[in-house]
Amino acid sequence: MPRCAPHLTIPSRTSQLARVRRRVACWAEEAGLAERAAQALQLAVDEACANAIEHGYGGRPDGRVEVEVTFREDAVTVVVRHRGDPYDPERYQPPELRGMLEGHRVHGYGLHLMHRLVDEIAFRRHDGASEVALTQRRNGRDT
Amino acid sequence: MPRCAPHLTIPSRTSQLARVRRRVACWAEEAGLAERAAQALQLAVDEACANAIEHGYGGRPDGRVEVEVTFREDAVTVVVRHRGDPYDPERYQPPELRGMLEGHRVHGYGLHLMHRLVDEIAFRRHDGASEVALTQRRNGRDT
Amino acid sequence: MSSFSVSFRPHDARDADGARVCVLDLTGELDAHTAGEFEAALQKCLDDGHTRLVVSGRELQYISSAGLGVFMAFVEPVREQGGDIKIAELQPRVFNVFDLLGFPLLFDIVETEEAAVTRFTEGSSSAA
Amino acid sequence: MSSFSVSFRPHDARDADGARVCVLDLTGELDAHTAGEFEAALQKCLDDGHTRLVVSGRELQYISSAGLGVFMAFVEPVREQGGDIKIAELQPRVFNVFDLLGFPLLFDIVETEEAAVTRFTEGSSSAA
Ligand SMILES: Nc1ncnc2c1ncn2[C@@H]1O[C@H](COP(=O)(O)OP(=O)(O)O)[C@@H](O)[C@H]1O
Ligand SMILES: Nc1ncnc2c1ncn2[C@@H]1O[C@H](COP(=O)(O)OP(=O)(O)O)[C@@H](O)[C@H]1O
Repeated sequence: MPRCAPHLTIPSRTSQLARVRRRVACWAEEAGLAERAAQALQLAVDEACANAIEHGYGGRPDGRVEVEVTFREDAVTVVVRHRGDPYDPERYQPPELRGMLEGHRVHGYGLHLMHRLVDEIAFRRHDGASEVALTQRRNGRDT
Repeated sequence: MPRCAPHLTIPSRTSQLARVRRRVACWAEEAGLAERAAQALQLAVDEACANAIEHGYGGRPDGRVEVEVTFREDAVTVVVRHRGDPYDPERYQPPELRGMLEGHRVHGYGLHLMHRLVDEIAFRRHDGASEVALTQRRNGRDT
Repeated sequence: MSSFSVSFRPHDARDADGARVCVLDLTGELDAHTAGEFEAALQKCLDDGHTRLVVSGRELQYISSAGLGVFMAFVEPVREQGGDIKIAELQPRVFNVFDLLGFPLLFDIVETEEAAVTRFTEGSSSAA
Repeated sequence: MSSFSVSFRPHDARDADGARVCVLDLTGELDAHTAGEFEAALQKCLDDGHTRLVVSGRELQYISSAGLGVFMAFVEPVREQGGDIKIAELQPRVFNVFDLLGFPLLFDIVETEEAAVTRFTEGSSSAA
């Protein structure tokens, strides 16, 4: 069984996403997730980190994104945390509005994907940090 | 201090939403939430119930939606649970896709609103039930 | 049950094209249950050729996304016919919901019914 | 770092309008970091007038929403110029992501590169 550190802090750069994915793969193996569930968790964590980098830190590379795993008997949870902007209502528009305003519609899939990929997803703001917790059950759905 | 039962089960009809809102108002008062936080929680629960009725049960009136409160020292959580369809990928499209396909764009605000309205939101599938848990902290944000 | 009603009230004002401004007064709670009534009222306006619309929220106590969706569904067809939907007199609680979703970028949301009507008539040489 | 590359390969086939079909081979991991490269490649195709595009995912190991967004951003401009983006040879893991978001409704997603090319040429009297 592989061993990999349960905590990872990356600078807010998308070049770090591949590193995050490799770590999540290791955690998923450690948790004994089925292949499909493992891949889904990996993608969901990637999306959450990408959101933190692009929305939370607005693309600024000097932020930090924390990624942390918790193993439970029946499930594994990965928390992605950043201390950048929480939702910025001025900047963030629902896809339809952005569509009408910009004509182009290339955003908004990440969030939908995350919902589909994991058994549980929780969004939390706390003490200036924004967190997404992604939970995959060991005997969960096989989407 | 008002007392109102911590659990409410409604048939899957939108005519029940007003009843849910009144109950949530009562819970919020019991929890001592500030007015703005109380109103936000009320709206978020309304949206979650409307989603359960319209997406979960696809408008069929013979389903049941359970609404349940938990009080904690620092926060109040309302769980909305249904046993209808979980996400139906065939039926549910991200707004952009639906926009392209239908030309009209009148959906997709509920979810965005919920995220903005509460301090924590969690989506969970479990034993055939789909749950949304909406948490407002007593000393949370005042959006 | 949520109580909601919408009533239609032609205004004296006309815009530059001579089209009459009409006011829709919303009363009560606009949610997924009652949104259909609002939708029907807007559809009737369109069918009757009324496209210079002011929606007054003076008596509107509550709105959820289903109500916002109705505004979104009608603003394009109304604008395509040279009209607009102006929104006026929202209570702070209701305005907050519009604001959270960025509607002020897409809609003229003004404090008073009068100001909304003026948006239609200002710069107009014909009536009002 | 994610490794990703995209390469451009003109095909022999032409469609009914005589326009050449071009294949883009994706290799590696397409994520928020590498999506810009894919975007640039598609932009170059457009700039060079290539709009009958087959994207081959035979060597694509991974895709996230940033990659899907690129497809969405280009499909309209490409179609406006009479072309299309066909998607072929996706690995099951990658296809699953397209499928989760309903892309099969919007895009021609086919098993083989050949089938994708045929979509362009079939019914054509000119070349191929
Ligand atoms: N400041 C933020 N911090 C973290 N996540 C955010 C922030 N702002 C927006 N988001 C997330 O990003 C989502 C939109 O991103 P997404 O759906 O991935 O589409 P895209 O990133 O392509 O615009 C929001 O719904 C929200 O979940
Ligand atoms: N089967 C379901 N059960 C519960 N919620 C669902 C279901 N299907 C979709 N949803 C929720 O409904 C959301 C879309 O609804 P929403 O954003 O309120 O827009 P609208 O209801 O206007 O289409 C989804 O993102 C999801 O959160």
